Amino acid sequence: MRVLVQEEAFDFGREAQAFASGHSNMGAIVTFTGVVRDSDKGGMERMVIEHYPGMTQKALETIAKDAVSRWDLGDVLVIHRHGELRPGEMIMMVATAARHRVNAFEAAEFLMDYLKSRAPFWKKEYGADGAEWVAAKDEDEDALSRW
Amino acid sequence: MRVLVQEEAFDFGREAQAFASGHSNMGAIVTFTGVVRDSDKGGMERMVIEHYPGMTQKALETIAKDAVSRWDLGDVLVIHRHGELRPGEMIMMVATAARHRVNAFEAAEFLMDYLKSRAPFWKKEYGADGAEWVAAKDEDEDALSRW
Amino acid sequence: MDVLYFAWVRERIGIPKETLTTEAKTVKDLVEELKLREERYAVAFSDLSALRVAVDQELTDFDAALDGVREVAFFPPMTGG
Amino acid sequence: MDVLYFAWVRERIGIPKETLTTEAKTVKDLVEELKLREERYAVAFSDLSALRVAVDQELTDFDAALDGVREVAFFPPMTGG
Repeated sequence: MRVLVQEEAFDFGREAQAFASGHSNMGAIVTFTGVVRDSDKGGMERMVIEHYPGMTQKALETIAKDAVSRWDLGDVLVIHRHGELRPGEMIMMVATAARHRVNAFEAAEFLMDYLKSRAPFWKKEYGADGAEWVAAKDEDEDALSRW
Repeated sequence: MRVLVQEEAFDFGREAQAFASGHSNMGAIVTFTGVVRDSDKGGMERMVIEHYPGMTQKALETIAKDAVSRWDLGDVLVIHRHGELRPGEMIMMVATAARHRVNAFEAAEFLMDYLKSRAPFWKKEYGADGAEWVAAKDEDEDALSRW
Repeated sequence: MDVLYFAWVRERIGIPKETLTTEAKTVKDLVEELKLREERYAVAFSDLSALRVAVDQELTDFDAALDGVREVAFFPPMTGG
Repeated sequence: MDVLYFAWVRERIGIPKETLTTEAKTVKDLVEELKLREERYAVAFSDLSALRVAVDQELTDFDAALDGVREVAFFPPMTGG
């Protein structure tokens, strides 16, 4: 299990390859990557992700441990950035390794659902019209009831 | 949409990075990678994947087009190998890009479920005890009823 | 018409492909014709529920018509991915 | 006790962190105390359903007890991922 909270960019290709290669007895590897895209109304120039330094690492580790206790997993990787990002940059990734694909998929979805609504990150979008905090979506909170 | 059927190994890290980087207006990228693991009873030395050359490419393209028509996707990638593989080698990968993560996840699971049971590949495992065709699992056929 | 065999169907029948002329109207008729030819066909086709068929490279079922068909393939359930 | 504010809660209150002494028994009591202090607190805490709270860096709810607590943090619903 590896959980990284960092300001720097990460190399998705290298992380994905290293994660997948490290588990030759796991048949199924799933990755999810979140990319900064333009805001729904357009015109976003950059995004700043604020976080709660004392809590972030622990919160992500708790979520990752939860996933490991619920599904038969060989490994979990979580990387989440904070600070300033531009459209097209990668915000975060999770990866799961399991013997069977259903476990790898479900655990990755669980990680994403919890990370969205339970890890202390807040996004603010900056554009020509000013700045705005991204509002949490009801559907993200509702997604937790699946698990 | 890109569908590749090939005997050679593919570079998962490079493919994943290129796929994710090519879609800066898609917020969510999901990849699934299948890795050759030892057989359930152990002792597998190699696997040979037979396929139906005239049909494979078309069958995979049909499955990929189905995914694109069912979910709001920015792109789909499917790579599947045939021929001889050793434990730890990657058999195949799919990748999906979407604005929203639920679409990216569901489409990737759909692709895997159909690819498992509807694309003309057959695995044979070779070990010290001889060779055996991998039997299709009822659960793989049942998985199709989800969609 | 070309008839193709894959995986253990190919192994049991002993050849990957053959070309034949048939009056069979459906895949099922063709299977019955083949089973009468030789023991190895009878063995390979003994349990149709364990087999799949593609006609002109599209998955179909054993009731499919053979009129105008150029290629029929028999194989076990797929195990890719 | 340290009290931390994040995102728009931080912006409305105007500071990221303050240290204070309180007799409040629960998070809710602390919120009521802060709301009485200054208008900016009253505005930030006007709708508790729009806020989340962590006590000693664990998510909890507004009924949580403050006995022995060293750090309380207020923030809007998270938007990571």
